[in-house]
Amino acid sequence: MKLEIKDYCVRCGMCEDIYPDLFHLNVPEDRVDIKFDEIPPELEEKALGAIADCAVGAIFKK
Amino acid sequence: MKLEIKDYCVRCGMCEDLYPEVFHLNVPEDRIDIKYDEIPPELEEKALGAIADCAVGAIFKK
Amino acid sequence: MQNLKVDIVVMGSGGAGLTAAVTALDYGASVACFEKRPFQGGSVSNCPIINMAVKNDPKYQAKAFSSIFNFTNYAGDPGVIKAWINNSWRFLPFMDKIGAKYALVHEVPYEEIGNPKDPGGFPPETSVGDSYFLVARGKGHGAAIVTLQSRRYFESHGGQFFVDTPVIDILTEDGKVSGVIAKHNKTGEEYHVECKAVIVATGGFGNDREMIKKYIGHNYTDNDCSNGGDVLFNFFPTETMTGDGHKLCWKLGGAKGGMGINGHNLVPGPGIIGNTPWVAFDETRVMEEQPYFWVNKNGERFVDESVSNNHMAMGTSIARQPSKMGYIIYDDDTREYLETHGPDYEYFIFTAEHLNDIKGQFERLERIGNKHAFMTDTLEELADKAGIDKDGLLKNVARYNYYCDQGRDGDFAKDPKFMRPVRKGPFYALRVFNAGYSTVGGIKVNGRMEVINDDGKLIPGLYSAGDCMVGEVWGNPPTGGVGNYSHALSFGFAAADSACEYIGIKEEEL
Amino acid sequence: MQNLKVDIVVMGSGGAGLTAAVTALDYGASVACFEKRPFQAGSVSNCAIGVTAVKNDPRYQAAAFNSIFNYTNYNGDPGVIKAWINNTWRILPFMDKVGAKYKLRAELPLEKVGKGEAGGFPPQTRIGDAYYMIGRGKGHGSAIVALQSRRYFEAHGGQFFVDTPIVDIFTEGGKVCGVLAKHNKTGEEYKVECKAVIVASGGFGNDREMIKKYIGHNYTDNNCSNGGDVLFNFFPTETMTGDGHKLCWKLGGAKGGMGINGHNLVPGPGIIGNTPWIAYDETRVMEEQPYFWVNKNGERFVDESQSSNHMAMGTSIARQPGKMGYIIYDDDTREYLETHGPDFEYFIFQAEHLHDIKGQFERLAKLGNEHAFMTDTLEELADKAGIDKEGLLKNVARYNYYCDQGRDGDFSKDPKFMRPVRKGPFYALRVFNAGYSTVGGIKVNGRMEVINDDGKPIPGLYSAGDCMVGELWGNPPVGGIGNYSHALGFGFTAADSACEYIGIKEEEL
Repeated sequence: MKLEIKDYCVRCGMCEDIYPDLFHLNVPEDRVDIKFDEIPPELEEKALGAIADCAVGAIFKK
Repeated sequence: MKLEIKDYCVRCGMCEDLYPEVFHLNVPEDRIDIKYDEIPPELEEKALGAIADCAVGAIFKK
Repeated sequence: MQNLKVDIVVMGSGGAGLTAAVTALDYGASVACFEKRPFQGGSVSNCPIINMAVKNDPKYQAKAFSSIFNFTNYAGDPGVIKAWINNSWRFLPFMDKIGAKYALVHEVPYEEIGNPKDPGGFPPETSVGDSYFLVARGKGHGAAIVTLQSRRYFESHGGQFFVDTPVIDILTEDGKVSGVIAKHNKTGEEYHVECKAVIVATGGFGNDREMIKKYIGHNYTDNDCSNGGDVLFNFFPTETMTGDGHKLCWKLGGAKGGMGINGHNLVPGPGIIGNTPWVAFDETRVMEEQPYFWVNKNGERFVDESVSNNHMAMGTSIARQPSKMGYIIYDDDTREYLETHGPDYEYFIFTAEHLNDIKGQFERLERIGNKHAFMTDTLEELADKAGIDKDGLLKNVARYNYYCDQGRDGDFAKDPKFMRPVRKGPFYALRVFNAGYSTVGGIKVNGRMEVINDDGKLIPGLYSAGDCMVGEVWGNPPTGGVGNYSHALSFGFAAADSACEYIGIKEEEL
Repeated sequence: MQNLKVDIVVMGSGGAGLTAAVTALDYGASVACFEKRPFQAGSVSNCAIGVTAVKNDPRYQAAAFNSIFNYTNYNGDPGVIKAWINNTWRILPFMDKVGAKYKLRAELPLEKVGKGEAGGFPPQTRIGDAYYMIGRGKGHGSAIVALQSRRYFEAHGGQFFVDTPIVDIFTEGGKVCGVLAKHNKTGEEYKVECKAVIVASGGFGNDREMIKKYIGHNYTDNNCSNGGDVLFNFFPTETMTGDGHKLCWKLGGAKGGMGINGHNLVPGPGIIGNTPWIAYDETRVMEEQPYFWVNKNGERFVDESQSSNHMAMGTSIARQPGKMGYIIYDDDTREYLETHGPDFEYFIFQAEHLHDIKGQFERLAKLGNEHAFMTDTLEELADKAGIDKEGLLKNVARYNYYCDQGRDGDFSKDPKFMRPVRKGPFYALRVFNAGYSTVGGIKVNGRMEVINDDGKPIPGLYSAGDCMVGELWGNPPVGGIGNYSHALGFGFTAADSACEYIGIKEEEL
């Protein structure tokens, strides 16, 4: 499973707060970095959680 | 009639407000000046008024 | 050179200084009080006629405390607010002790604390205690009697009172206060006084132009507001209030507290204000308090005029306008209304049922050269003569008249019953500035009136009370309407208590 | 270089900027909105979940206006206060229009306007009906409102530029006539001719010099480690540098009142994350309880029943030496919190009971948090936490004396919150002011026109949102003064005034 983040993401960093093993709020670059190109199977459930929890629905399965 | 002003006069200047012909608040010297050594007869009534009106009763007949 | 040794030195003999001196004396301390001017009384020699006292009941005190602390947006120091409120009842036995009379004029029921039915000229949250009239002599004001009687009591009970002798230095030994040096203004005689504690009660710095500009942002001006200044200290005609206590406390490391101006809005210039605020030369004071039409220099309304008799509201609002001035403008219908119906608001010092011959009063003011009262046939002429932006004035008068005709104030939701159009010439206008009675605050203290440094640590033996520290009640004091005689008295009691506890002749009551 | 011509340029796309852009567009103006960051929403991307709306009824509006104007000790600008209050009813139709959902949380009867019970805010500032904005997932509603506003703006002909900050505003004959914007990455320049500019660039939380100079606080990092005393953690960015302030001041705009909006917070690892909604542990709830607070000298400094009032605590902490405060519990109170549960609820984390407080403090110590302390004795606590030992022991004894008497001789605290501090171990949290954003700095009048020191407007220059909201207060207190409805109310007003200025709308008296 691959993830992508749309440009309208508001960089609130909540995805990192809840799923630190998947996301990192890169403040200097002002964007959210996804820690894996391909999401490891054991983290897929968390990825789906992030898609549901995102404040503006900017996280999608690529 | 002569007037004198006791040292506990509070320099509020009300005597000058009410009876400008008789008194002057001398701010630089921080005291009240009586304009006459001897109060002229036509101002005696005002002088008695000042004695009664003074906030701390500091004006006396000498 | 004279050498003296006392327990406590009090610097200044106004409402706070003499109250502290008498209270400390009665605890058994030996006290010397040094007054810079040739007489007692300080700034209360010329004003208060009413005093506030909160009942000595924890329920009343707690409600009064939270009403004030909340109203200061929590910027006030709660310890200082408590010291003011919880000591205000001591005013009554103190007056009996020194032989000064008072009469209860308004009792505040518990449920009306901070929420009065009729707030009158003050913010509702600040009316928290019962009001007592100070019985005065002749045409004077009661506070002058209180300080006179306090001085007489102090001298007759062994207190040493020095006039014309300002304290010029406070001495310390390894960080603790150890004495003062005072010097007679006229003879030059020096007094070296050894003491354990000093209570600084030197009042405001209304005569130090640089301090006013630097710390409060106002420009001191004369009684005519002729030198482009924007605040006048007319109520208290002296040249001696130069912040001596502030400078000495700051020199010893005391921190700077919040500073502001206590006083209220006033039309300056000849024919209007005298030496003391009690003597009315004319009825401008009453006219200026009416809830009608106020504009600033640009001709714009800047306040809901129903607060016109609220000195904090008007003082602070005027201080925010360009050049810190405001204009109240009447048309001829309202002039007639004031002469027939009489004013809507009563000014508590001049109670006038009806105003008389307003036209004649304006003519008189013009004759004696007052530059701040205007009477013109047209608004255009008024704008030119008074220095108001012409199209701003015309635009805003039209807007205001539109709302008057509609019976609603679309701008500041003013009560429609005070909406009087400005239409029929001649027009009457008064230019209003902020008049400082005194400055407030500057010496930072804690709730025990101990002078503290920037780290909140106290300077052992150094205390302060009265106008020079009252800024701590507010944190950042608003302009005007912040003075209250009970501040001076309460802080005087509190400073004496703390100083006597420090020198070990009194236990602290928890 | 690209050349554009529009009626109105909006600088910034936060709550105020997008609201102004959409409102001006709907009046028929051509609008371009330039956003410095790569996305929309500004500081509301990370916080607001509720909004206040005063009924569109003159009686309610007058009561609300008087309450606020009085509460600012008359320092607030009545025109600005009115612009906020009288335009908040427009929030609801606006949200319907952009497609953002909300629900009424609490209606405020007329007699309760400005007189409600205290709770987390001063009673005088509770002046309208409270609405809750429906967020998505675990997020907060205002992020959706901003996103939907952007979508509406772009779908109705608005030109939206991201990553393109405005670097200059031009005037001709003293009137605004255009702006210059420049793309962060491509360097592309946009020369835009326009009749009016609405500056909605928010706070300057990332400009250390401005914070020190104008507000007197020292910016610090999330650990408050460099001796600083205010952290801007809620809104993790480095872009809030007061660009709009600097441009308005350059054009002669006067400086308005400035302050910090945010609230008190225990900093450091394990306690705060990127967004305030995510609780790593229960310190936020523990810090809001009305128990025993002292400053660095060990002295109480507030009636602790104000602990959940962010203005009271923010302003009180800002007045203490080092601008910090400590809340201290003993073991009895620790147990009380775990069994009875907290006395005050923190509206974001509802916790019936707190859990294993000892374990949470041990976890924080393990993570290296320097602001949470657990010690067996008060002496040890003073040493570890940097509190004056003599002051702490003296004041704990004084407080315990009052607890035993059931009365607070110092600050008249409600006796039911008087819990002695006696039985070790002792738990303490060091609390600083956390800035969400700075407020104010651009001086405007009631029409959101930027004015100079003489009160004269600079034709064509308007401002709305955090960058001007200081005028609501005059000299803003610290903390607890933010309200999402400010951004919306001022956004509507700025758009109205600008459209009246360019002549496509009549002023309604």
